[in-house]
Amino acid sequence: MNIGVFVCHCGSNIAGTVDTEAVAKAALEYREVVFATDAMYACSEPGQAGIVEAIGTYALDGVVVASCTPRMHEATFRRTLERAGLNRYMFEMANIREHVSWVGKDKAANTRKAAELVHMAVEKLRRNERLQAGEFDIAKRVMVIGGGVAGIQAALDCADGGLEVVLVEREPSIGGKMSKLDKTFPTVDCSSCILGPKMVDVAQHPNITLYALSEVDSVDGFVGNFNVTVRRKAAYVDWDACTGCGECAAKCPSKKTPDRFNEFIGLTTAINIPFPQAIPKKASINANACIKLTKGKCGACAKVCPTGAIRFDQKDELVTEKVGAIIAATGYDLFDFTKYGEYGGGRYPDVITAMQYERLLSASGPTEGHIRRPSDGAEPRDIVFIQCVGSRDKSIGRPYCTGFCCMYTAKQTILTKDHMPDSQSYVFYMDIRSPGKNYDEFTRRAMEEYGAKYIRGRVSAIQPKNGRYLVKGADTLLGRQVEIEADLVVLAVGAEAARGAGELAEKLRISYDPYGFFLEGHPKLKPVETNTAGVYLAGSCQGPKDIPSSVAQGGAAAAKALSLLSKDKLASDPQVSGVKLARCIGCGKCESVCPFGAIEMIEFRGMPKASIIETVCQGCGVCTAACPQGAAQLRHFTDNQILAEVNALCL
Amino acid sequence: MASSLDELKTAIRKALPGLDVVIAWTAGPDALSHAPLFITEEADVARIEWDPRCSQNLAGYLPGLRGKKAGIVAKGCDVRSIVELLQEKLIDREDVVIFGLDCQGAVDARSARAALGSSRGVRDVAIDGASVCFSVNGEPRFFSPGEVLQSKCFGCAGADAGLCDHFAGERGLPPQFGNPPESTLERLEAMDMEERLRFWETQMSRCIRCYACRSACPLCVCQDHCAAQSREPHWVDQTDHPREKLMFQAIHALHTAGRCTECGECERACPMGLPVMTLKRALNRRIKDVFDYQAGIDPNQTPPLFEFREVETNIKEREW
Amino acid sequence: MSVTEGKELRIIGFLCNWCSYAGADTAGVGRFAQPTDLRIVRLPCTGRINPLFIVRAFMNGADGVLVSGCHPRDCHYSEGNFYARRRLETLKALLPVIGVDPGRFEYTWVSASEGQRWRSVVASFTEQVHALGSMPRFMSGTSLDLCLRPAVQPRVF
Amino acid sequence: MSPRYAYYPGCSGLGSSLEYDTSTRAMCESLGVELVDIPDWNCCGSTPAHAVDHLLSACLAGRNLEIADGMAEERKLDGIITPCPSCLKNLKTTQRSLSDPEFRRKVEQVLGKPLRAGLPIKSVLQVVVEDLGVEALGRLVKTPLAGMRVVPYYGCIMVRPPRLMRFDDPENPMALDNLLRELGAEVLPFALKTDCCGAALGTVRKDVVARLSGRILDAAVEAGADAIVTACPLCQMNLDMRRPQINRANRSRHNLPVFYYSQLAGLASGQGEAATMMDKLCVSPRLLLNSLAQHTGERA
Repeated sequence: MNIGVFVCHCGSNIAGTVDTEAVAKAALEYREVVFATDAMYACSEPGQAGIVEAIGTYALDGVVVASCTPRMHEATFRRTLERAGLNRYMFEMANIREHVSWVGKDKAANTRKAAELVHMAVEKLRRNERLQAGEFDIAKRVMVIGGGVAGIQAALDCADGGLEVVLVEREPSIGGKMSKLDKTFPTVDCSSCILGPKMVDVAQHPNITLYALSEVDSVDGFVGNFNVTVRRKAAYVDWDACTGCGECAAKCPSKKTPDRFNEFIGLTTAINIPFPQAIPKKASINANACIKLTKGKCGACAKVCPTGAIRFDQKDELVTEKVGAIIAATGYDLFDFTKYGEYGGGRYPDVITAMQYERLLSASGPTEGHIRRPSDGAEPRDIVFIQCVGSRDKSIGRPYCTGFCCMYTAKQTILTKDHMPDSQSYVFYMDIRSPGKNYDEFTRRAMEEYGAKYIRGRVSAIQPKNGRYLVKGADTLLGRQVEIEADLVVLAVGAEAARGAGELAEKLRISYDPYGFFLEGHPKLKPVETNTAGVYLAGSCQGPKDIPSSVAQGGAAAAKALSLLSKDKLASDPQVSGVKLARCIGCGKCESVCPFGAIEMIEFRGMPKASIIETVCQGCGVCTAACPQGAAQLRHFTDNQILAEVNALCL
Repeated sequence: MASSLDELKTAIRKALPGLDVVIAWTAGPDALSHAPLFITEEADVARIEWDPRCSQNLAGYLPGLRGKKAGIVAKGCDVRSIVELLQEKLIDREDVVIFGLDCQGAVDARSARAALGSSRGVRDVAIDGASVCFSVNGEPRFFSPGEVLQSKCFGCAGADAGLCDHFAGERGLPPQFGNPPESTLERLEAMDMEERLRFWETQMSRCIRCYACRSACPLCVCQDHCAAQSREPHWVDQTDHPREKLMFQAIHALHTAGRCTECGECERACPMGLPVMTLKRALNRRIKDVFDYQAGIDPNQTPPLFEFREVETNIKEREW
Repeated sequence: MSVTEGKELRIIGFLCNWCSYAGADTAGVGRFAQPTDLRIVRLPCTGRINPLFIVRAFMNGADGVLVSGCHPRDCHYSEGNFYARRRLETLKALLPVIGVDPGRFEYTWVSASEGQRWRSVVASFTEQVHALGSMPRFMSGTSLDLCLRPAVQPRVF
Repeated sequence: MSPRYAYYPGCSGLGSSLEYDTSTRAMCESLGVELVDIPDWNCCGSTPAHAVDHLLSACLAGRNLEIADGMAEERKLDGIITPCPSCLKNLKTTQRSLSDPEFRRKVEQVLGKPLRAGLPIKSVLQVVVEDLGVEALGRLVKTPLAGMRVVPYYGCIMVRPPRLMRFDDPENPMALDNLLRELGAEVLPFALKTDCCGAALGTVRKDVVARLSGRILDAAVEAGADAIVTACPLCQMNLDMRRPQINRANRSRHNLPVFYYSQLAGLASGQGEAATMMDKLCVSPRLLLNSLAQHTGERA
């Protein structure tokens, strides 16, 4: 084997603390290395051209690049090798930047370490095999989990692109948080007017199957061939028969059911259609509130339903869908502000969340757009808005900035003034975060044109006083305490991961951060991908986002799914396990530990043997470590390759 | 034990027509340990021996007989190996007929030879409560159990007769001999780290790499495909160095971790008398502590390294 | 260029690609200075680690071995680290019996975002190994050479 | 075995809040908590010491800790307790700052003795609520405070700073609420339960105390309370003794009595007004106590 070694300077990133020339010189001493050099930027066009040229000149059949982490540029250099006619797997990287030059201060020690890492890479490369990717068939269908604005956008884009889409929504209607908003910033246009048509498009699109009131139960399979089992929860209504006429809700005697859609500040009936624009426009029964389902008597809805759609005996139903890609768009939930004792911990009726306030502002809300205090129904005059409730606060485990609260608070102060010209809004803020198109102008308008009084500081306590609330806080710009008497306090509660996000991530086998938001493949370069091939992210499930960003990410995820499924077959990663039948004694230990069920026991010449289903194998190597004979070997990470690295280091 | 032997023979005679082979013990070339006997016809049954010299664990022959109907005579400890083989589906329960026996203890031929000075003239061995009696040229010679029995006989839990298809002799607990003699593991634990390394260096320098330990092990089912003698993967170097020999012992220990029943075959078979069961014993102790698991008890269990719990109650992970 | 030049010891890290290797990268990107002794072997998953790699490393004269993977439940392959945890816990019983101080081997979990934690793991582990000094090496030469050394009296236990 | 604690009464316990100290001792006795007075104790330094010099403050508090530690083993003490939140805060702060070895060395140098400072330090209230449980107090009740509408006032430092005090919810503590309810009183929600009364500023900035304490009194009246119940000698003094000052400054006419919780505990368990030293209060509780007696009589 002829091996070439390229030691990258990465400008001064590596060369600053590693003697790259000395590393290249040392590499020439390693077995089968016929060429070694240092290069300014190995990944640059001239850098890659140098590698291609050396492969030709020195008849190299393997290349080691010592530069940054393989997680950055392994794919880049593999393509370089392919351009020069080599197999992409005849390549190894030594990470001498993130693991050496950036973390070690002693140049001599760094240089030694870099040279040894190159030695390890050379020894591994000497045992690399020319692996070839296989091909497998794929299902040209996409599942979108979550029907908020991000999921809707992703579903529509995929469906317009010709893919069959299965859209799964947990609530009885799609629309997500956006459907609860009155207006949107910074244009102050009506939220349901711009979302509504998209929701209708979902309902009418021939390529979209919508499962509302449904959740993902389990996920098997792999990119191109996922089998997702969806639990369609009982609505107690046959949705095929239901016309959405609303007769049932009009007759339902259980009229004091807390209204989930209205954030529990209004009441609804046990059977209901959550809001007028709901998609699907179908009634469903809240089993905890329904008199028939809890006490066995009533059935008023069944009597009035013109199509006889009520089914009190309906059960959850499991359906399995085969899809090639999955887009997770499960959104976010709102922070539970009752953790803040200083804001009353939920004891004061007129201290409400911004989303509740949004429902008060909305013409379709419980007050039909009139701002009324929940306690006594009076119109408030002085309203205090408190920002960063559950954001940027380490003490309650929410150190991150939700990012959109500054904007919606500004919007709400403007709407407040529009609704009640005599009102006065006060906003306690930490910093105003308004880095978007027309965003900062918008917050300035709230202050300058709409007279919202912005006070930079935190609130220390809210105390009831004479039927109003005394809001005590600090004005850190003036350096003094302030006290404001308010009729209503609106808390800009931050976003947190949707309930059940962690469980869903585990089903999808994707990672999530400590707060439950799904982890993207790379924070900059793979913002909608995940580390599980074929699973993409859209919207706030990946981190709090405003509407434009969610829509953009929904579209981006759709583009990723479309490009993945534009092919008829997918190439399988050849870095999977393989069983040497001659060595296998058929003990089945590998089969018992495989996390993916990728190993089946077959009979070969009358003997039991293990066999890898290559399209199912994900390449973890658990089987290789379990096989006592070493018959199962994870390609590209074989026992001998790893032993070679160990031996290179310390023999 | 004489009556057990008769019972056993009767049972085997009765079962033999339905079986391809029955494995038992018979007098072999060594007067201190009996040899395996493969019975295919009734005439062989008369040659069966049953006394404390039946030390060898015959379970190791079973995987090789897979596909045949095999009977096996087994002491309580041997049954544990059979359970382990069943657990790993290396033998089929319906093809195996187990003839259990009421063992009183088994002789460790090496120590017995050392105690007696020679194995010549030994005619019979019997265990009588607290002492072991060898009849040598007609003269009885008495030894304490610690001098001449296998270490596993101390604290023996006896045969789980429930697993046996036939059982000859008295059911119930075997004799208890009190504390076992000090083990190599205990001796090692009194040493510092470097002394331990040097201990193995010395021991392993005597290893002749015959792999008898492996061949005797009832759970070393890889046999011809042993990782120790392969270049793909190349775990062990063929140089004659104690390091490589100890590496093999580590491989053996880790491959049998959670599976080894401490039957002692590896040490019994070692021609150099090396304490090769020590590593396995150390691993078993840990597996008992951490996973509350003992090999060879329940045929329906999974060995601990082939399953996991999301929350491992006994594992204390290091906090950095 | 021997690693023992200066004051370095031989420490090998076996890291999973998805969490800990990425965590080590994060530490690098954050320029979190670390001792230079550690050499990292990149693996797809801690479940790929045969405990024998670690035994092999010590037999070959490593002074310390550090394994790090995804936190339990965060495994990229969902279960690999659970198997690894059991295998490595078992290994802990073997090492001291063959003369490897328990302090020379540790396993831990570091996620891709825990650059700081990685730095402190490397620093503490390196310090721990340095406190134990270099690992006693096997004698050079073959078994025969050893047997002929007068100091060694083979004993039968 | 009954709990046994080193008892640190604090200076006010011998003077301005004698009724707090006396009733606390009586309450502990009836609950079976044995108090061992720290012999030759000295002032914890109060607010002035730590405002001027941390070392001085630590030495003053540290000496008391040292004495208590010295007898801990022999007397089998479970910890150190004090009724006064301010003393408590000083003792606990000192205990914590002694974990810095350099600072500890300085303190030991001044005191001329090595310090252990290992005994747990708690307020009497915390021991009653957390260790014994308010039900234990409830079992002693003979004449419940039925019909008495009270607001509990904790003051600012009984539960704060939370990481130092480690007692109850720092924003909405409920210890006193639950305790008083157990005594039979009607406990009203009180939003200002942890607000500041003005504390030691009463001597130098009477206006501040008048404003802050005035606010607490206003809120208590608005809530409909018959009395304020406190667990802090300084709070009690500001709200009670300085009442004429407050009323004068705010042009208010508040006449709510301000009790210590231990006084009410004594009263409910039948110790009588004299034993609980009700006559020590500046704002007379006479009317309230009369109506309480009448109420109890009616029921009987």
